[in-house]
Amino acid sequence: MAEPLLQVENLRTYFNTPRGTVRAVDGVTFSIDPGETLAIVGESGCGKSMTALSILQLVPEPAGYIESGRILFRGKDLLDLRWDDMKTVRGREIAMIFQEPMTSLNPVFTIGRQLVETLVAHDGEATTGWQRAEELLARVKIDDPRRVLHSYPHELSGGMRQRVMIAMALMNRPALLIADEPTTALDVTVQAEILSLMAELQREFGMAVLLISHDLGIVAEMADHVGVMYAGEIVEIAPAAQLYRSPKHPYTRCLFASLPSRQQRGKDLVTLEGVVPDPANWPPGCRFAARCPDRFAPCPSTHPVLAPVDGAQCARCLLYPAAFPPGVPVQSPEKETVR
Amino acid sequence: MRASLRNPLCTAALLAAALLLAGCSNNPYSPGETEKPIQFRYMIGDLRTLDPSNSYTVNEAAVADVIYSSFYKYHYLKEDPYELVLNLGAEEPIREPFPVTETVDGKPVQKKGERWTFKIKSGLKFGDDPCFPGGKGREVTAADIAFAFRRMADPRLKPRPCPVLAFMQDKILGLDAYVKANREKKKANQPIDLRNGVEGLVLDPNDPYTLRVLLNQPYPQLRYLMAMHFTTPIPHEAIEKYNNSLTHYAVGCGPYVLKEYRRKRHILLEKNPNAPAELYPTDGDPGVAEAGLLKDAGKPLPLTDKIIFSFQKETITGWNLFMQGYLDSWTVRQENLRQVMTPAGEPTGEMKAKGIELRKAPQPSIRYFIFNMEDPVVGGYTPEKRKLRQAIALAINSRDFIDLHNMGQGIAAQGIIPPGLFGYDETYKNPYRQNDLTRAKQLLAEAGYPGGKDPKTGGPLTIYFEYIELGTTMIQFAGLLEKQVEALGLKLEARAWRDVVWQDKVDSGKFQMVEYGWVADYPDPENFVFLLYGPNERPGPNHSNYKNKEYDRLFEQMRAMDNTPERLELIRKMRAIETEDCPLVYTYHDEDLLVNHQWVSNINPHGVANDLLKYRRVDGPTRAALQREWNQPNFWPAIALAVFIIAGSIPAASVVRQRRHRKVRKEG
Amino acid sequence: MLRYIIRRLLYAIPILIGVSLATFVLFNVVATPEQIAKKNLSSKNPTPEQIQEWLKDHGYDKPLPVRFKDHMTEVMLFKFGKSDATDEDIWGMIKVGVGPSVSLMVMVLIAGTFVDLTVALFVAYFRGTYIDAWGLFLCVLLMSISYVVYLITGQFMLGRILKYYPSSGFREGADVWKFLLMPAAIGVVSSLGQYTRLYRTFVLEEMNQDYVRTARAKGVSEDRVLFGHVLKNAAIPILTSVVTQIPLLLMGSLLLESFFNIPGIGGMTVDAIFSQDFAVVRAMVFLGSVLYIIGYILTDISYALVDPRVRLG
Amino acid sequence: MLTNVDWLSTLAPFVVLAAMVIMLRRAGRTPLWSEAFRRLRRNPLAMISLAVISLYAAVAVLDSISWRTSKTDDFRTLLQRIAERPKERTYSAPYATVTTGEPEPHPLNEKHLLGTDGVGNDVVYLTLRGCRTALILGGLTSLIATPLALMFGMLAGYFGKWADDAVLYINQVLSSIPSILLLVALMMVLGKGVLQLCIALGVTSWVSLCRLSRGETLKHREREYVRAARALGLSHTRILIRHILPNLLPLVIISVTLGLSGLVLAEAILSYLQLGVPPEVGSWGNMINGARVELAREPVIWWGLASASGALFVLVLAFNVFGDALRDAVDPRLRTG
Repeated sequence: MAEPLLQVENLRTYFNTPRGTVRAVDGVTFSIDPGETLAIVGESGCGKSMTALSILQLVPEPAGYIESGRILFRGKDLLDLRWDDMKTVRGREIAMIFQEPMTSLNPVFTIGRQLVETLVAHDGEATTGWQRAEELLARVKIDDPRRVLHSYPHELSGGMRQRVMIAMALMNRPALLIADEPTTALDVTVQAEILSLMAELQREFGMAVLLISHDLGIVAEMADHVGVMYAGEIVEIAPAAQLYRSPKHPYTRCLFASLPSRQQRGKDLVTLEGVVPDPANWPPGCRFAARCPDRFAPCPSTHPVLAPVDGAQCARCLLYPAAFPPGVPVQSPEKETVR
Repeated sequence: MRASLRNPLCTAALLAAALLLAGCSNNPYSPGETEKPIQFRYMIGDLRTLDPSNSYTVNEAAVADVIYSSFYKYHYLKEDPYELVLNLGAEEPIREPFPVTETVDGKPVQKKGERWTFKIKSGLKFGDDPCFPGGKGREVTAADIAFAFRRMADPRLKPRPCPVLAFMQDKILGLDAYVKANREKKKANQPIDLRNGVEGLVLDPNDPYTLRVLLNQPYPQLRYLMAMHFTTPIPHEAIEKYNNSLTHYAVGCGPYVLKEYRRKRHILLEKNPNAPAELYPTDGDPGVAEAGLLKDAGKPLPLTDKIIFSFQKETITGWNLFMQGYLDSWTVRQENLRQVMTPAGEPTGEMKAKGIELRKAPQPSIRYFIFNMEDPVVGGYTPEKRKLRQAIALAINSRDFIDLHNMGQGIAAQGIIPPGLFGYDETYKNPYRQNDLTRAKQLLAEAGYPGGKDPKTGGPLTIYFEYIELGTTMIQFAGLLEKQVEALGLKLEARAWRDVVWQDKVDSGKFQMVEYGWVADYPDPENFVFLLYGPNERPGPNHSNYKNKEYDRLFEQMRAMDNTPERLELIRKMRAIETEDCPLVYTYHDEDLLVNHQWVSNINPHGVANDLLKYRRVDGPTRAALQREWNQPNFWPAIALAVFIIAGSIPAASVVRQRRHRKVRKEG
Repeated sequence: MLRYIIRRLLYAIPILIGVSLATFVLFNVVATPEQIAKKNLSSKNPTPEQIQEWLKDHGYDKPLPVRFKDHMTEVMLFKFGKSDATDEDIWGMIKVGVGPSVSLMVMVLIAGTFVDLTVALFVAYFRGTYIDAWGLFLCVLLMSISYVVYLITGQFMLGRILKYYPSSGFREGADVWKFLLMPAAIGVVSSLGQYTRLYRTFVLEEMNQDYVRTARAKGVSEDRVLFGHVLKNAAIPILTSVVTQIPLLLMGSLLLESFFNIPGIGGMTVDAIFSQDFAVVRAMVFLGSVLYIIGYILTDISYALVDPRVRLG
Repeated sequence: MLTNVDWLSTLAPFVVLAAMVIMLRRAGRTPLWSEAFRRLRRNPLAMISLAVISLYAAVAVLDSISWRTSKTDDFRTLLQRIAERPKERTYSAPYATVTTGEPEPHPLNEKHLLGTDGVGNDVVYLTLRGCRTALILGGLTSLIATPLALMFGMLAGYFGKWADDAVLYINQVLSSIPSILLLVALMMVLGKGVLQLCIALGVTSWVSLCRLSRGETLKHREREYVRAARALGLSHTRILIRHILPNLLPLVIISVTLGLSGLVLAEAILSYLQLGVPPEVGSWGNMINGARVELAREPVIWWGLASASGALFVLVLAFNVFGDALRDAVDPRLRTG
């Protein structure tokens, strides 16, 4: 495999709050190969959006800060860059689109101006910027791009605005596109169009995509690899097909179980009891222990490590001996529970 | 901030700051103006009117009397006694008895009248004005003076009627009828003809420079009226062109012309090219030469080209301007007195340093307390009531009022006639103005209030004093009166009113005791003793409604007499009567304190005359030099501010650099 | 746009009627006209018929309903009649006074807004640091000082100690700014605290919006974000607060002009108050209301100019 | 003895104090306010400013308790008996032994901490007497304006149609008259005096509060719990008092607290226009106004201005800081600081 485009190693992003330090992203590691799509899934509040923002160092100041970890992009650690130099990366090599198209565009500037600005910010020419903007708008299937260029954000629908965001992201042909729940705010019909558009563009521009979502359906279609995050950590990461076929981590299994599908027709959906622990003080052991149906003795006290359990599939669960941190005696659950 | 962005902003700011500091000088006049021979005067309030027929206040006269010259003027350097000299007049008027027949309610009556013949110089010209054909001022004739007399009877005068009309209305033949006729015409709003119509004003068809005035009774005061601006020649063309409104516009034959009058801004007077040939006097009271007042003797007047009156509504800012040299002179107010004069009456060091000169200007005026003679408690003519008033008078010490209220400026008053006027007697000591507490207490006991106690109520007798609420000075004044009266055991309650309400109370007699003042209209004792003349009762000037048959009889006898020993005897008799009745308690004669800069010369504050500015000379170059020297801008606060901003921005800049170069990941 | 303005002006008519009604009621319960007459005749002892004449001249002698009708018709047509104290035509006085007042007001408005905005941006740029905290506290301090104290100490400092510019008076012509600079400086400093804090809040609100994050994600520099995106959006509430200042300033200059002897409308009104000149005060209350109403209309129009989302129906 | 006590001015502050204590305790039980109080207690600035305000209030109460020794004597308040110094002749510098500004300086009866003013009153004493006027201005005006504004606001918001139009019209008319001129006109009509000043300030300040309460009432009228209450057959007035008013209270309390500083500052402006309180009532406005003349004198008389504007500044600062802290404590969303 070619050298990975982006390698995130043990990334920690913390927040100073009156209630203490919130460890929103607590040791996340993953990597994306060029042209590949990695999706990160998890309930809201598990830190997936914060991970995305940390890559571009857009952590909301002054409360948030990156504690430690490395973000290697084409081998260069972005965290070593000074704030000014990082500017050259943002929007040129790594682009990002957000969840709320309604508020993500500046209401008082025309669409054209905001598109051109992306180019000009990286020493592009304004005149070429307008042409490129028009091409891209056409490319994202917006009819009459010239009119849209001169109109204001409030004159467009949610779907069209998301297309503009995508066009804006592609102005500088980025190597990596981070999409933070791009379709959540849109209704279903528009979602499909946007997703297929993204897939098309990804192939055309040979762009890697980091998709942040909580919708397992979307992830299934789009992603090559999938990572599941819970309580600030990646609890399972694997090629998409393999994950859907045999989820290893109990949390992933519960997620799939709570999906309405033909098999469970008529039965009520499985719900997880309990609630996500307080990010200000994560429990010591496995953070899912309190709610995990397969909980057993060491879970509340031992903090599992993300370890390979089945080929490229890794999981952070003590059910699998590899997940025990070094120096801790390996135990196994008394009874075998196989789903 | 990005370097490129910061540069234009910073350079713009620095440029602006440099421009502001360079162009700064606090000279309110345009550059170079203070070098020229121009007088820089000031006005406290907006002038109500400059119209010669009804302008009345001292401020208005100071401007009007240098625009309008009259038949007579007061000799500039003679004040002891005041002397009239000819101005427009060619020779002294001829005054001869003249039998006159006057129709009094239908019947012709023979009267022992009088005829005055006035002859004015020929060749006098009005100042140039568009109202004259071709814009050039035409020659002044006696008809213009007659016109002025008739204009005084014009009911349409704004904003007030002519104040001296009442003095002449019943004396000049036919004037009374003319006044009544004009009023009817105004009601029926028919046109009023001011160019003829009064029997007593006789013009000679073949001698345009002579005017004869017929009177139905001897009236020596007419001489003084011919020195006031009411009788200055008024061109009828100006009245017709500016529809009878000379309030803020002027056409006269005096030394100056009114060039510009901007309401609430400034008044600009300029030398009148057609001015009559007037010369600076060559003699005066003894000691005048030593005072340096004869340096310009014999020179043609006026001695300065322009006079600018700027409006200084706030005395504070005005005083600052004077101290910075931007005003030539200033009438000292109570709050600046300490800065001007040492206790011994000498100018303070600061004044000497700037070469500022101090001048006292006695004013023919009188301040006094009034008892309401119709008040049940303090009024009445019974011996007890008289003793009560005399006791209070004895308790009031004028010296205290002069020191505290007027800061030592003024002469303690013994009688109603101020110094400098006929009938004033320095040696006279008013028996009830010698501040003798024991005698006062004794008189109070005789008045039926032993120890100040009111037998009816058992408590101290309360007397109410009403005054105008004008800030701390008036409260201080009332407080001092309270302390003096209560020394007798009486109780004085001082109450403050808005000036509108206070004036109403005084005019309608709803008061026991108030303080009042009177300034001379003309230098004749009649203008003061008439304050106690019965028929002048409220709302006339006799506010205490004092009525004494004998006093009135003596007054009617003396009012039209010349200044002869017999008149002096009558005045003494009247004084004896009113001193016993004691309706008024005289406190002091006001004295203004003037300060002038060293570059102004020929300063002689005259008691009565108001045309003083034409005698003043100004040394422009020294003034401009001193102004520059005294007004060096003080730059250290600006520099300190700049340093503070720069010092403040350094840490800020470092924060910016640190922020831009920070590594997101915490070190280590 | 024009149709909108006309409609708003028509809405203003009933309000103006209400205002003139209020001024009529207010000013005819005050001291009896006789006292006003006596005060303004100012001769030593006005005779009764002189007072009667003055009353007729100023229209105080007519019965109340007639005076009410005259008042309403006159005021609506801006015919304010004559001042009680100086018999001057009030409209003439206003025309003379407008020049200095407007120039002072414009100076204070522009300088004030520029200074307030710069300080607000400066403090907003350093949000979270000590500059922000101290800046805020300084604003609260400046807000707590009384306007009169600003005037007194300001005039004392500028007049007696600094002596940079004339500390009072006024003169047309090229160097009119020399007379207006000092009062304008005091006007700016006295409103500094209040408006800086207000503008800082507007800017901070915009800072937390999503589009700022998008702009940063696009790689736009921090300055462009602040001065481009944020400032343009914050301009909307800032502009409206500036526009609402206009009538306030014209009236606010009341004290400024009378302190510095600037013969403007404000100074004229203060003189009228001192001399209980009801005709002038009544006229100024009405004129002030007209300016306020125009101010409100300007505010709405300024919305449309700055914010593309707002359409003036 | 009973008739010798000026009951009105003596009891008034205690009645107000008692009312406030009751209100605070009842409010303390509601979750919103208890949370707000807890946050306030933790904010040092708020506590300091509260202490300063209560210090001023204490001085004001001292100045209210007044009685007279005998029938003919006039009422003298407790503060007068404690702080009143013998009157001097005229100005005297702080801690000086002789008067200033007189041709022959006269010796003083005693040393004055901050000197004396033009009429010889001790400046410290005058400043203390200013507290009562300032607090009355703030308190009484709010007492007049708030109920008025609330009533009109709720009526307009709740009943709508003609009530709304009428209140809006009055609101629009009053708010389109410049506040300074409205104040001046009212003072010219009412004459001088603390009560008149309060009424005038009240009329000018109720407009904004009325608009605020109308808006809130409109918002709450649409809420389900109001419709539910109507369905249960509760009368309009009960709904307004029991349900809508408590929801308005937080906003009202905040806007009143923030408004206090504006009221106190307005007095100084009115005193300059000679429409403030009469001279015998101790007021900072009059002292500051007098200071204009004093600064122009030589030697400069600064202590009158310094003490009056200092006292005014500290009180207004305390009101501002406490107002902000209260607003942040009650509803962080409203934070503008």
